[in-house]
Amino acid sequence: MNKSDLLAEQIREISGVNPKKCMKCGKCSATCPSFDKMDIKPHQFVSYVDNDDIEPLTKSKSLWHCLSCFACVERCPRGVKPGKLIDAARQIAERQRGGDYLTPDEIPELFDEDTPQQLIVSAFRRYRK
Amino acid sequence: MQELINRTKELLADGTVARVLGWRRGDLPTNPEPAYFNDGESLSEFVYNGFCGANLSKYMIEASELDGRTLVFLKPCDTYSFNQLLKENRVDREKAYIIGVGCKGKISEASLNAIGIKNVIDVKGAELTDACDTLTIETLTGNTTCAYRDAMLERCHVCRGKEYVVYDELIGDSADTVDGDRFDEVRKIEAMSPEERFAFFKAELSKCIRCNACRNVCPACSCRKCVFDSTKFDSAQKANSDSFEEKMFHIIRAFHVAGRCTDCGECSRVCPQGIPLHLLNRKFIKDINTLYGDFCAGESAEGATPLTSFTFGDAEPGTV
Amino acid sequence: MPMNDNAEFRPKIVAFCCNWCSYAGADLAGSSRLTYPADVKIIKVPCSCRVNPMFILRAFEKGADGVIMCGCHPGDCHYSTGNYYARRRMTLLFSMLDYIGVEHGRTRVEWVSAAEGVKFSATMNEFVEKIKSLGKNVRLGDLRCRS
Amino acid sequence: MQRIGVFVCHCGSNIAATVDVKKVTETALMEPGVVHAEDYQYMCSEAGQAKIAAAIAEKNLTGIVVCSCSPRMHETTFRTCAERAGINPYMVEIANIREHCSWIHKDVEEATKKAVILMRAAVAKVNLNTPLKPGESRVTKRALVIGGGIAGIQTALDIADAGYEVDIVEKTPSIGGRMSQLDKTFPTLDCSACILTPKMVEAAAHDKINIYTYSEVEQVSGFVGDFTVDIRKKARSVDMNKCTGCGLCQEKCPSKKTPSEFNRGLNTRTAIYTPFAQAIPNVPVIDREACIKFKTGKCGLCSKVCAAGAIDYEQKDEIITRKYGAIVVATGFDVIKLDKYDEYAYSQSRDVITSLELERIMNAAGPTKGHLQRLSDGREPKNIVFVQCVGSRCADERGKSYCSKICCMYTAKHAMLIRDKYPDVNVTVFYIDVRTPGKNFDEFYRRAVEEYGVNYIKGQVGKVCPEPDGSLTVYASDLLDNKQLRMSADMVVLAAAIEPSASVRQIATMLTASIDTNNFLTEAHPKLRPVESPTAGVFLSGVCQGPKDIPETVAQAGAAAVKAIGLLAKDKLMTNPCTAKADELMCNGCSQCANVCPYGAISYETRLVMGPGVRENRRVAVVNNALCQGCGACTVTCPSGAMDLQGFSNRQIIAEVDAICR
Repeated sequence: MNKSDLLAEQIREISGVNPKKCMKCGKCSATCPSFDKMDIKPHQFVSYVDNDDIEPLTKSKSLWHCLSCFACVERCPRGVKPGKLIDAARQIAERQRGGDYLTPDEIPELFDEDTPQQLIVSAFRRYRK
Repeated sequence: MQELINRTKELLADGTVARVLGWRRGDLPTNPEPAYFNDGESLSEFVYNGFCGANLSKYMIEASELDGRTLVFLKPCDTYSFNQLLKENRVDREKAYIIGVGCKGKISEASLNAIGIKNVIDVKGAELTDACDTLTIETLTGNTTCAYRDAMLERCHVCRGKEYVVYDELIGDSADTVDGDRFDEVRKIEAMSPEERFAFFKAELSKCIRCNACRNVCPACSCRKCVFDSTKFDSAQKANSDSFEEKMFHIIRAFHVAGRCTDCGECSRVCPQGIPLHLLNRKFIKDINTLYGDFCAGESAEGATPLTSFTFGDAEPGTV
Repeated sequence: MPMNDNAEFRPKIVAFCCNWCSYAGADLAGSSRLTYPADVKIIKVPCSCRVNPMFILRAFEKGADGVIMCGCHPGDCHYSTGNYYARRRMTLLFSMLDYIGVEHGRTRVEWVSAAEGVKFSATMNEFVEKIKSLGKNVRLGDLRCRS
Repeated sequence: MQRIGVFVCHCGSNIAATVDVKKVTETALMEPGVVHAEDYQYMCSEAGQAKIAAAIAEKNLTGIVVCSCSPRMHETTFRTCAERAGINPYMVEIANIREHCSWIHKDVEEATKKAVILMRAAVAKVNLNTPLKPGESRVTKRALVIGGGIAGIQTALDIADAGYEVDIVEKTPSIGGRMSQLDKTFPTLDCSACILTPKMVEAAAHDKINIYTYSEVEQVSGFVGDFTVDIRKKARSVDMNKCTGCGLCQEKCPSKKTPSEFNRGLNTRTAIYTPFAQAIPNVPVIDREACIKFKTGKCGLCSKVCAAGAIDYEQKDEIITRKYGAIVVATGFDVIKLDKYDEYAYSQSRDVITSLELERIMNAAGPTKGHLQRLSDGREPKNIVFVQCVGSRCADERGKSYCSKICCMYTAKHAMLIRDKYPDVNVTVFYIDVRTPGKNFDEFYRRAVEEYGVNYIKGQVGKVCPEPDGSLTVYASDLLDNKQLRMSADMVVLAAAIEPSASVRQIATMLTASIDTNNFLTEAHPKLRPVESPTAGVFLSGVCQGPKDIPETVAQAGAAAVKAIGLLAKDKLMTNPCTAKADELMCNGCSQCANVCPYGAISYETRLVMGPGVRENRRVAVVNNALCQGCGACTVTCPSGAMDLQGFSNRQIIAEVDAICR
């Protein structure tokens, strides 16, 4: 297994998503509020993972524009949940940068003015119990 | 007892009944045995006392084939067995003249042994003439006494009641004997760990000698040919040749009478090895009551039994 | 005989399948190539209500480590009501086996329709795992117990 | 002692690749009773069957074991083969070493071991087999069709034309079904009513067809050739014989507020009503829930205006009990409820509609008299968006996993009709895939795109938002352009998934016909017996078996009719010989077995029983072979084992158990 395959496997494992189930309907991208800012669109995330093509994902701007609003997760008719894939890719990108789990005190200094509030709120929602 | 004999003589004399099914004195004073009496004279051997635990209803299967009516004495609990047999078309109501006899709890020598009174020669105080308080027992080692209640069969401590579900006439009073819950013992076993349960039944069932006394006495176990004697299942009795069969025998026997067993307790009473066989039957009764609603075999001579009926929402196997 | 630790324990498992739903479900599992261990051997019966408790005990007597019965889903019995009777019988029988201390997991009932090849295979995989974890069936044999 | 032959099939490589067939063959020869064993490439082939026949003749075989595919596949083949070669067909047993062995195991050694055990079990069983002879039962020459849509009508017409009596039971007040609600049909665009109405009239006029509308099947008993069915004819409150169908009662009825079922609730109807103008029978019914007379006791206007005196408030439900030889299920479909798809705003805006509602809007007899308009304000829409696959192809519990099959084509039809009649209306179709397998189907779809300028966009709609100005904003993907679209529309049409009618579950239970996880009735074989239910004598017509368009439904309706006719044409049926049988020497006559028999096949007789040491009159159980279906419930209820099942006897099953556990 080469590095890219390994990363793809990791993403599948972290997200619990099987990209093979996707029927390429595009419903995820239809209502994504950050669609315009994304270089790789939510529906494309699925095929990138399916093709084990992970590097572009971890370098993608999309990771940092996804609000984790989970509209795509809720509405996906096939249970593929692109939002979870993005989430997983974000985690991998963080790990690659040497990032680790943050303590609560470290968080405030990481915020800048451009961070959308929704992102913060959704992060809390995502990591709630 | 004299009242029973007098009435019996009347019924024999006026031709109402052709014979009488009752108890007569056995080899020992503690084991009266079921017997037919064909005339007033033979009634001299008739007994009815505290040791007459035997349930006579099963003999009515045979008596139903005979000419004329048979007078049979049934205790309250025995009437349930008779009713169940009636439901299964095994006895003929028209051929039976049922005298419901009073019962003040039945005692046994095994119960005496259990409280330490052994080598019994004779017992006084079981004649049912008084309130049945005290027994005076003559033993090889001298006389002793005990409370009547302490010599009672387990089944009488959890007696279902004084009601007769079928009879032609009643003679004698019954006493309240209940001082326990009949499912307590089952609950106790259920509360054990699987290992303890296994050890318990292993110890008990290991005693079985396959004498078939339980089967022969059981009013529900009245097949013309038992499956364990039949070639139809390749399970014909091979005494002790394959010991698994003993366990299989007791589970299957309990299963075959499930929903039909009236909990008369005869199986445990007659077991020469003292195996508490009623615990198997009662487990089924308890499960049936819990899962499918209270059901009392023999209470009615009509209707389906729990195993020949169902509801759409029954519990799933393995969930209980 | 003590178990050889190196040799993998291969249980003997008898599966009673009704002709109309579960046997067909097993066929579907086969034609869909959904594997399950070869330890499972299927006996075809017309309906789950044909399964006599005698058969189940007989299997244990002859050395089976687990017995599973599969039938049509309640309400879908080909004979309309057969599985309802089977359900009561097996509920009581299994409860009794549990009562005398035989491990609960050695017996199982599962309703499998003709369309549920996936369920059939998954059930058998699960059941075999369960039996493997319980090990060889000694209790039912041991009750015979010449002490 | 039996003389058994064991025949091991390679099934090409299907079996032989995983099972060492030679080893199975060799081992077979060591089994008790086996005098012959051989293997062959394809046992079911003519050459394979010839080998079996030859071995029977040469070795004087009395029983046969074929180790091959599932008995559901070729048991009949091998039984017929054995019968031709002169031994009883029930002396044949199959060891299923394909579906239950070679196909699911990979290791050759393991699979071979299992195959040997399965072979042993089959040999052990055959050792105890006895020749069985099928009984005979009568066939009632009358068919019942449940459902009066196009499927039911076509099946009834075909059966009736063959000369057999047919009854149609329809739960609504008129036959016609879903097709009567449609405006035009694809791919020819002819008017649905124009082609359906003549069929309805033909069915009503046919002297062999009897129609029970406003009726439901209440109870079914019996079996193939001899079903007994109770039909509940609900009280119509109108005398069918007196009513002239003048319609005056409906004009005068003051209760006008009930949503019209026929128009999908888009408008209302009166309490006394016929669902639509061409209804058959053209006799109204009184909806007692809505009728003022039934609710308050006052009114009675319809009775006053009815010159024929047909109104009968006292009418009661009637139960009709009839015998049938065959039953055809044609219960059709409904559109799924959309409450779980609120992102499409179906519950929030009247301008978001289903395709079936659009069908009524487009229809000249519909709530808008055929004029395309918004239901909210009556304006003609300028931009219409069609959303495909709403609830179809859905992996979660919100929708259905299957493709509803008809939506792509009817959407193309709708788009085309709208563009044709209203050329300035923009029509956009959001699709995931356009599926057009069918004669002239793709050509039809291409015409919509190329000639009618319908805008097809690949991508699903994510949500629909009703705006304060009454318009609808549609958020969607354009996957080919990799764009997110935000589009304003006046009307959104949802291609909602179709599902079997809710009543089918109950009917399937009554018929003991099996249904799948989606409530579609299961066919006896998905490829080779697609119009028969596994339950003998029950046939499937139309969407109750799976999604279909009209031509397919009509074709299947005809096929179901042919199967029913094939059954009705027989005078007698051979019955399954694997029936229960009581050993009268052992029977207690305890009556328990009759309690569990679903067919009432067990009765009790007092008769002279003779056996070793026995000669007496006893009450014993007697099984009626024509009624017994061989489930075996009685055999387990019988404590003594007097009741046994032929072909699956206690000893046979125990022999199998022993062989497997050996």
